[in-house]
Amino acid sequence: MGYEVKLDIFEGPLDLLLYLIRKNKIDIYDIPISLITEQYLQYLRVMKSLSLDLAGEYLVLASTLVHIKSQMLLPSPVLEGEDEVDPRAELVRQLIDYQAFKEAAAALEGRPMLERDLFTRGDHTEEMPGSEDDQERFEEMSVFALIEAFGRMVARMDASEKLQIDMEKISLADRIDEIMERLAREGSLSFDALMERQCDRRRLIYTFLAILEMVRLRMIRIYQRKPFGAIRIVLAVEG
Amino acid sequence: MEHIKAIIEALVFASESPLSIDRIAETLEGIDRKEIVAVLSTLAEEHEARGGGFLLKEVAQGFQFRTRPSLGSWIRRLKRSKPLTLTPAALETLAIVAYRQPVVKAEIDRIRGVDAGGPLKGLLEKKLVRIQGRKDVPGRPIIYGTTKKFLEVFTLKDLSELPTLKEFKDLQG
Amino acid sequence: MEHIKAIIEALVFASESPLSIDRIAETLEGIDRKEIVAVLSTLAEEHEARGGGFLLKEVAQGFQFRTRPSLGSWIRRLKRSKPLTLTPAALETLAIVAYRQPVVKAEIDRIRGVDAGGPLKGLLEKKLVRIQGRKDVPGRPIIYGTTKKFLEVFTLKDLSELPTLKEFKDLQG
Repeated sequence: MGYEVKLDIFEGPLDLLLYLIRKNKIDIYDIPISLITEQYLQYLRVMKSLSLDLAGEYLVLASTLVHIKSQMLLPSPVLEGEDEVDPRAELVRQLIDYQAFKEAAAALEGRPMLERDLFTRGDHTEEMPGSEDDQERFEEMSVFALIEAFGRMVARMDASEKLQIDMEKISLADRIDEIMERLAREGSLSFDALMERQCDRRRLIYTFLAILEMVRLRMIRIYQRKPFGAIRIVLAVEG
Repeated sequence: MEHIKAIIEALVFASESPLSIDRIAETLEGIDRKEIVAVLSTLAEEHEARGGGFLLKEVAQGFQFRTRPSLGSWIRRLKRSKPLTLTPAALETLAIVAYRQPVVKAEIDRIRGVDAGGPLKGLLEKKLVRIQGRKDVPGRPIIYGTTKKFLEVFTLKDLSELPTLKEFKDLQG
Repeated sequence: MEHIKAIIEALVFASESPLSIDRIAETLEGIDRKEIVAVLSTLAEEHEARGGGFLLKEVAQGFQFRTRPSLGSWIRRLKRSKPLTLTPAALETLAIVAYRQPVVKAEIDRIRGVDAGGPLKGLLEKKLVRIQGRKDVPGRPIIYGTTKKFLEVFTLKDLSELPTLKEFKDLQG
């Protein structure tokens, strides 16, 4: 076989396998596993000898192929009333799936593409600025842009003050938001009522942490008229 | 009627992104949506027949003037720009997101047999793919989908215009 | 000749600023400037005669398609309903509020390294950010957080759907 094919022309182990199947003109539903495994492993050896970085996925598929090969050598005990399962079936399904998406990708690329085959009007200098009032609609916006912007800023910061951002902080913000909204609506809340509504334990903990955080930030005040009496929460904001 | 046609043409022309029938209707209060649709299709036909440098196309649930696809190389020469290119990995990842959306990264990795992190990030940066939310399963993985820009770039009216995925393809030959 | 006309029309249409005859000549090597001038004037006449929504006009620096002046009021109406976009500064500010809320302005300024007053005001007006209260420290600074509208615009069910920095970094691998 020709080794002129470079590793980087394959998009992954499945792509390499499809290439071998096409090259050998093999029926995908009846893959001669021994032959294909041998050729696949040979490719990996060549890649290794060329000191090409092999993605771990290539080795995973190699072991899958070897495993299928060994299964096919063993006479499988067929249970009564059950069809014999072809050890290759799962791999074949995966290959067919992947092949379908490869074709879909090629079809996409074949479409007239903006900024490649066609262009929109370039000159918008003529336009008058729109007024900024009562605009309600937004362009489609992606949260990726947000995390990207945030990530950029974090990257700019000194290592000593890297921001910690995790799910805890966010869950906390959610609960604070909820409590603030209820306070705005109802004026004051009883601590018990706030905690009672929380059926799940995680939420209960975050609600409690949120109250502590809000007290720390002086966003709310907490009153208790007598020992063991009802605890009331009110907004600390004036006006 | 002639006047309405000129107004609608000017509106589509002046808009920086594909202009929806809704926004045209909103701007021309009192004009029936059916009439707007009729005018737009007449305009599209007229521009096609004119044989000029640009055409009126329906894309991403709106209308937009775009240069004739066969003239792309001339405009690239003018702009001295490299054509928008997507690597095979990015295209495969994009195809999976387009057809399987909403989809999690693990599913894309599984179908392609390799980690899709790099291509996925590139697609997010190019705004062809967006984060749609999180899946309600343990670990709450992020789910991905395509954007309006995806429709614009590939000249699609909407997702239903994507050709059906081939179920079976003979690999021989 | 017909083909040259379509190409020149497409070039003027796609150009980011009024297109000069020199640039056209440069792009279409071997075509005589006189021919280019002739094509441009034919095109201008044709568009005038067509009575459509836009015209080909010669301006100081070159040629440019412009909407018919008499339709200006309609275009202004359209632009008023233009969907909002966020400037990079607004997006950065919004990212900090989203991820660090409840947060005070001094903290946003510190992270961005510049005064966030302008962007913050814009975000408040756009109802993406709201005042959540005041911090009870000297000066009683205002505490900011995101709104329900913020969740709607970014199609999030709640704040816990925001991607984390770790997930963002994992994509870069």
